[in-house]
Amino acid sequence: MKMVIAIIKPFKLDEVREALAEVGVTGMTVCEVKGFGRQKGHTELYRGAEYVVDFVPKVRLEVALQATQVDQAVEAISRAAGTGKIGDGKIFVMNLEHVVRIRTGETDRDAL
Amino acid sequence: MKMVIAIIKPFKLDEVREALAEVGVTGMTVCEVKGFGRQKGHTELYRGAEYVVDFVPKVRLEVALQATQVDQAVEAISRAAGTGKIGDGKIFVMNLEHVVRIRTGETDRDAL
Amino acid sequence: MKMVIAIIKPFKLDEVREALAEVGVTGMTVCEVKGFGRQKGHTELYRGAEYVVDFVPKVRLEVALQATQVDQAVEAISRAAGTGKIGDGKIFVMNLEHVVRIRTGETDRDAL
Amino acid sequence: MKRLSTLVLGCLVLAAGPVHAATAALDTGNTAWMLTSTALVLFMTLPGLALFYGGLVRTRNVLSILMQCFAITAVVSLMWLIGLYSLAFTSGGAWNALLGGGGRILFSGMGRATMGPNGVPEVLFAMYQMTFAIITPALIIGGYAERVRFSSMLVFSVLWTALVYTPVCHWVWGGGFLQQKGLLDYAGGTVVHITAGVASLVAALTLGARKGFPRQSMAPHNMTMTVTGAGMLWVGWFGFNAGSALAADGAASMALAVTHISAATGALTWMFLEWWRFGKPSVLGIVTGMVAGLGTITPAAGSVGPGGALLVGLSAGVVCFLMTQLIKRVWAIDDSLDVFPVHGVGGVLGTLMAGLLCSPSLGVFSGMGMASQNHSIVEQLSVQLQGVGVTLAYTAVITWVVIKATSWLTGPMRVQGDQETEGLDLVLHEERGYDL
Amino acid sequence: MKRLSTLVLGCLVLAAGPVHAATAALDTGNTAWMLTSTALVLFMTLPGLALFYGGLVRTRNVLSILMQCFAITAVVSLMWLIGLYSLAFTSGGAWNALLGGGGRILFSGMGRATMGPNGVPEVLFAMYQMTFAIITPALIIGGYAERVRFSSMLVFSVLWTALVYTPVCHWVWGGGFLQQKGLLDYAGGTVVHITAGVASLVAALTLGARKGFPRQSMAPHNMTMTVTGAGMLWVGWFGFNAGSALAADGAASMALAVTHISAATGALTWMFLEWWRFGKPSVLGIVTGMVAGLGTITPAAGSVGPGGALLVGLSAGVVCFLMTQLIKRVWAIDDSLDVFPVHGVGGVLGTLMAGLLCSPSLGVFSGMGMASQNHSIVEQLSVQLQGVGVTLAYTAVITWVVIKATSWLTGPMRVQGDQETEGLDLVLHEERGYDL
Amino acid sequence: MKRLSTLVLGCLVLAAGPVHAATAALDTGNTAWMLTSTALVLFMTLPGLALFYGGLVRTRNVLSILMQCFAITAVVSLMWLIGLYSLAFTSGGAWNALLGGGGRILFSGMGRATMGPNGVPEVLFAMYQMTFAIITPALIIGGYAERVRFSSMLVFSVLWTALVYTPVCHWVWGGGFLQQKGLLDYAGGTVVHITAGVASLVAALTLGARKGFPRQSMAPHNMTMTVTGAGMLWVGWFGFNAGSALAADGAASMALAVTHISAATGALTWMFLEWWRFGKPSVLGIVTGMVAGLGTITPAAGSVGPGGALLVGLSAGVVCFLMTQLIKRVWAIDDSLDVFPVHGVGGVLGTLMAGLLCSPSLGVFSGMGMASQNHSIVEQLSVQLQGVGVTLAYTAVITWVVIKATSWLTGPMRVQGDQETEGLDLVLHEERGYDL
Ligand SMILES: Nc1ncnc2c1ncn2[C@@H]1O[C@H](COP(=O)(O)OP(=O)(O)O)[C@@H](O)[C@H]1O
Ligand SMILES: Nc1ncnc2c1ncn2[C@@H]1O[C@H](COP(=O)(O)OP(=O)(O)O)[C@@H](O)[C@H]1O
Ligand SMILES: Nc1ncnc2c1ncn2[C@@H]1O[C@H](COP(=O)(O)OP(=O)(O)O)[C@@H](O)[C@H]1O
Repeated sequence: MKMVIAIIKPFKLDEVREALAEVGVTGMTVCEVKGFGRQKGHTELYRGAEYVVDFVPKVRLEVALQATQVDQAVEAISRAAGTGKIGDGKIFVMNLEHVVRIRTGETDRDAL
Repeated sequence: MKMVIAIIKPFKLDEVREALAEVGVTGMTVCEVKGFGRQKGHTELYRGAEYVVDFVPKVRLEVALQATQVDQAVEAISRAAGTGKIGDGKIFVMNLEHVVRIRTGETDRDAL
Repeated sequence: MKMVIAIIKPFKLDEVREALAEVGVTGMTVCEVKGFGRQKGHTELYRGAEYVVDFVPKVRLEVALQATQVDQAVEAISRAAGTGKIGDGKIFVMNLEHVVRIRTGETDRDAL
Repeated sequence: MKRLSTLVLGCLVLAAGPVHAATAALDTGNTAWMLTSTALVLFMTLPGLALFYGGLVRTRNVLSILMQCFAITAVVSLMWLIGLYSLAFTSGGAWNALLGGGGRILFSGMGRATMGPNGVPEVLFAMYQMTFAIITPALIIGGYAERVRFSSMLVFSVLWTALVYTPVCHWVWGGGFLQQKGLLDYAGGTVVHITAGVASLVAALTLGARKGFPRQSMAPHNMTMTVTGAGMLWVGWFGFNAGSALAADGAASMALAVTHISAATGALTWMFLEWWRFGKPSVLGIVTGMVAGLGTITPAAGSVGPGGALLVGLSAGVVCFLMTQLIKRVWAIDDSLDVFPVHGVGGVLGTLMAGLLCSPSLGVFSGMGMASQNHSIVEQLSVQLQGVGVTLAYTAVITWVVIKATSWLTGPMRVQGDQETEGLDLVLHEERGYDL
Repeated sequence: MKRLSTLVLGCLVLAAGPVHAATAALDTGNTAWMLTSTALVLFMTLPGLALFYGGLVRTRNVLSILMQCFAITAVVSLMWLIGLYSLAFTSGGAWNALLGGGGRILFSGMGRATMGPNGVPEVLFAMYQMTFAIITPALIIGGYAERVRFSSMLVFSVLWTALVYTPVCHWVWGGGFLQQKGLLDYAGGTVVHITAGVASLVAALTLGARKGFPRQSMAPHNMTMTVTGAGMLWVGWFGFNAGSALAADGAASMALAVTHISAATGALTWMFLEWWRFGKPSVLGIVTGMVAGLGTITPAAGSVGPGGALLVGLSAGVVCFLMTQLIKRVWAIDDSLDVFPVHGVGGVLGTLMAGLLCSPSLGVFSGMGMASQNHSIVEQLSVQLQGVGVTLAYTAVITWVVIKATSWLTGPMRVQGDQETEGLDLVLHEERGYDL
Repeated sequence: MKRLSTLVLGCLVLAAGPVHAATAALDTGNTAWMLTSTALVLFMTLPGLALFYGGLVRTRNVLSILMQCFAITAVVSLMWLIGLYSLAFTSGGAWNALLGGGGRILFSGMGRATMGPNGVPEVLFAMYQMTFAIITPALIIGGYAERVRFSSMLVFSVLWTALVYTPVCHWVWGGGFLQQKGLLDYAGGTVVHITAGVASLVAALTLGARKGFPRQSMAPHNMTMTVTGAGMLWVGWFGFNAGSALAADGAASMALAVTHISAATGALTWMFLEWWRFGKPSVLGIVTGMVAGLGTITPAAGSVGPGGALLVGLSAGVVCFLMTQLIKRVWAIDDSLDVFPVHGVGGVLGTLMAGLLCSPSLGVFSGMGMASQNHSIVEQLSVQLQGVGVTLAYTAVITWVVIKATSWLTGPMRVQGDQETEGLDLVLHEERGYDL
């Protein structure tokens, strides 16, 4: 199994969720984060003074899935989250050794 | 070493913390997240209109521990976080290669 | 590639970011978390009653980088985040199998 | 019928009516209450309505609402000073049935000693009326919330206040034809609530629904803010309705009483309806019922008694509740913050009930009597119906024209799709509501 | 002693006292101030107290508090209209020492021209009193916060206002036996603060502590909200205490002055105590001291002078601070938002100090004089003691009975364990306070 | 020129002027308005200014701001009672040009029946003035926000109010030399805004900039809070300026009108400047312009007419906008919440414009006339210049002395570097603003 972590633009969340659902992934965990990267935040006005805000609000998705689903999922996220503009985000894939569904005690494949 | 990540119901946090303490794990990092899964959120009323909220507030625990502690920890979390109802959450186990305690510079086992 | 996760004191974020930039790491994702560990929170007053708050606000950094950068990065974080006092935080290193930059579709090394 | 005075070139002439005669001598008590009422009605808009509306939208648009309320307040104030007060409240000579004249342009001829009605300085009367002119376009915000361009909103509000609010205000309170007919509209059922409600509906229809409506939940981002604003509206409404007596007397006291009773009744009615219908009473429900009760009693606050106020509040709760569902769910119109079902419908309902419950022969539900020119309830009701009908029709047509004119002047009133998703706060104002 | 009037079937009869005579002629100045005061006291509850309390609970229960404040306001308003005003403020004939009569049911017989005390329309007097009847059950919320079922809360508030507030109000202000004895309670030390404080304590004891109390920290979820509410309470209290003069005169002005002084002194006292005792002064501490100062001066606001107000504020700060610790920490009673130690104890303290500091022979601490029937401070103090004792005992017993009756009518007043953990907002109202 | 009265040992003597004569008989209307105005000005500080400032700082310091506002309110209230009122508003005999006397220490000799100006009880006049003495040191908070130690802040405020505010107040309003010269300062351009603005600048310079300034963005943590406070300030300012008439009359009404017009004009001016200069209008901009408009009209509220108010608001918007940029960006002075560029500069501007626009011969921009002692605009302007100059110089010097004295008494006024980074809320008050 793999853990796919995606950092995306907040307003793309709904589209990404739907795209993932289409490739059969329905569970995920989402967290609001701040991103630092090439994309700089907006210029903030403060009573006539301007400041560059150096962080950008992003959303972090954590999706556990079977190894065989990874390519499709990465593809789906890429498609749905992409705007072609800087700051679209990144996808990270890590190895996932073990999964348990708390309610039933099912493990691994069955727990997803 | 392993990294155990658990997604649980928010109001179970205290019980899970105590259960983990009992099996010798005292450190952890906790984050508020939104969960998407089988469990649907509540029905929101808006001036007479109803909407299903499709995310559910969850808490994400991150616990670094020695490989030997994993089974006990997973067991403890499962027990404390379980209500038997849908949405109880999941436990993910990943491999952890290296740990440093910033204050002392201790590493790995000693750093936990 | 590796994923370095660091839990640090919130007001050290700026210094850590600068230290990482010096060793060539410019991208990262940051999340506000609550830490439980040896450090206890402050004592809260409530109309003359005192309570110990058992969580401490922390910041969680997630930095993807090449394996060769890890030592430098860990060193940089340790230096910048350390105060020598309890609660300085921890650094975790995990294996990262695959990275995609959504905007361009670049992968792995190029995506960082 | 409350404001009987048409001001002709600085000197006050009675258009009709027995209640308040213009007096030359200052009455410090009445003036004290009108100073306070002016503050209270401004308080309704800033921060009252701003918070009430601001809490209802999504986080990314909260500042756009607050900004709109502030900008409308500022711009309408200057317009009122420059000419609208004069057009609304002075005599228009031959055209007086339709519009006032230019005698008070830039408040000229009004000094500290110029008296208005009831021993209240005229400049204070003008300022008190200004606060009504402010809140009316501010109410409309609810119709196009979360998707309007700021510049268009500004142009729209300017045109609308000049072309809709001001004439209707003159017709009903400034000596125009509806006042001459004896329309009972104490504090603005037609002038404020029907005009705002209809304009909001027209705007919602013309601009179209928010992206994702009605499928996606667009829950209030901060109900505590909305409730705070609701509390301020309730309190401020005492200035709105009891202040409309233009005096600190028994009429003001009774207006305060019936206002409060209707608010309380509307709130409870909505709460119990929701409880019965959906199983749980919600905070949003109770405050919406309260606002419905307040809006509905507004035209009737000088006409009904405490018993009548119970009926007004009850009807407000039931009718506005049903209309909200009809418009949002059945017709799927995105009048985003429900301005039409609450204010528009409430205004119609209240104006009609004022014509009924003013009757002094309804036992415990008796009111304060018909406008003197009307002898029977049927006659009074027909006047009320005319007032409602004229206001509805005029507002609908002119609002539509104003929207077209605005789009022509400023480009599309609506932001682009991406901008809507990203949120007006960042896109239009480069600011975020919270950084907690 | 402030309100001397017992209203008999629409015509006003003086029960006792020299200060305010009922006059037939309208006084616009007094009426202006009473209109404003009514707005100010409503503002204390909505949004003042709602925010003050709302900020103190945990996020998941914030809306439940706001909802309770709104619902109590609405329901008590209707009850007051329907019958409670009449029972509190008209003459009960033979039973007048204990309860009023039915002459003002549904505000019957009160027109715009019906005068109350000091040239203020009676309907305004009735509305002003309504705001007191609203805030008293709203204060009790603090005792059972974060664990009460909404339906039970509603039934409890209805019964309690009818069976506790109304009679005590009649005894002290409506011509009842405590007023006849000459009890000095200017704006509600017994009627409002002791009754609310005791009821809260009884409710806290009967319902039991919140899950996790006292081990677990239940810190305020939004201190900025609490401070906002505190500021509104301070400002609104001018309507509460200075409004209780029922006139815009020297008595009102002095009441405003002593109210402010006591609030400031209470705030500083609590702040320095906390600083000295725990090393840091907290915002929660300073605002709690302020409320203690305000609650304690309430019964004395017509009796003490500026010097006396300093003493009242100082005692309020010290005594309420100690009592809070005693009850929460030593006795471990979960009167969740400290209604008893702040309001109950403050009410007792203030009522007794009113009896002492009213004395005109205390030099710089002199007050406004005893109630006319009492010739010595000892006599006055004994009357004050009786007032306190009777109110304490009656409230304790009847509140307990009301809680039992409520449980019998609605099922247990407390939500289930799970529901408490999940939070009242979602469980009872299907809403969340914030979605930022 | 508004407050003409010097109170000599309890009996009121006119120093000069025709507008308000002290009368023995109570005027309930004027008293009603002054009761309300006192509430409104307190409301400006609590919660108005507290929220306005609180929203502008970073999350970790929000409570420190609220705490400072509360503590200043409490401590200044007691000082005013104890001696400052007496020093400001009674006659100082031979020294009267510079300072008042001791006749009203502890409000002695003021009973319910002691009359002040215009049939308003003197104790109410004293309380009204107290609210001005409260808000002035509270305004200064903005200069040293986010880095001051609480104990030092307290000592500084005590000393500053005694040594700066009180004498200047006496000079201008209490019969001192500036009043004798005929300085026009209706509601506190010199007394409140210049003193606060200059003190803030001196404090900012002496304490040094916040860590990270000006490189790092220190964006407001909660703009909704700031906007809420801004709305309250606007409403409360009616009490500040229209209340300064000390009567409910035409002067009060006109003051309310010009205050509102200037606020609206200032808001729009700032908004359009920002829009033109930076491409987007911001909420922070519009509310800052509003405050600038309000601060600038303050000294002129009794002197200018509606046309003049337009000019005042316009100048306020332009000048304060430029000064904010000059000080923050060009000079890089961390007057953190821009007290000097907004209030200080606004105060200077308004005081000078009052001297110009009071002229009754400016056509549509005509005002209410010069102070009686001054016969020409040139004479009046020179008096205004003297008033401004003296206040600027005196405040700058004494504030510096007070800061040195405070540091000597309490240790450094500034917290340590770490503490600043961690935030004052936790470090000084052991509390957090939000736990959502
Ligand atoms: N090395 C990294 N480690 C972790 N997160 C990163 C890293 N680089 C970028 N990110 C995340 O991805 C987001 C987008 O990256 P950015 O460099 O701004 O643009 P792009 O995705 O177009 O390359 C960042 O805001 C940050 O949250
Ligand atoms: N594939 C997944 N990857 C990451 N998180 C998941 C995944 N599936 C579920 N979750 C998390 O677990 C939570 C509970 O899952 P859900 O399907 O609702 O119920 P259950 O735990 O009973 O199977 C979700 O709210 C989500 O946060
Ligand atoms: N086993 C663990 N797993 C995950 N996070 C941990 C673990 N132990 C500690 N942490 C995180 O590190 C932070 C600091 O740890 P703590 O024990 O307080 O002090 P120190 O870093 O000095 O050892 C904690 O607040 C928590 O967020």
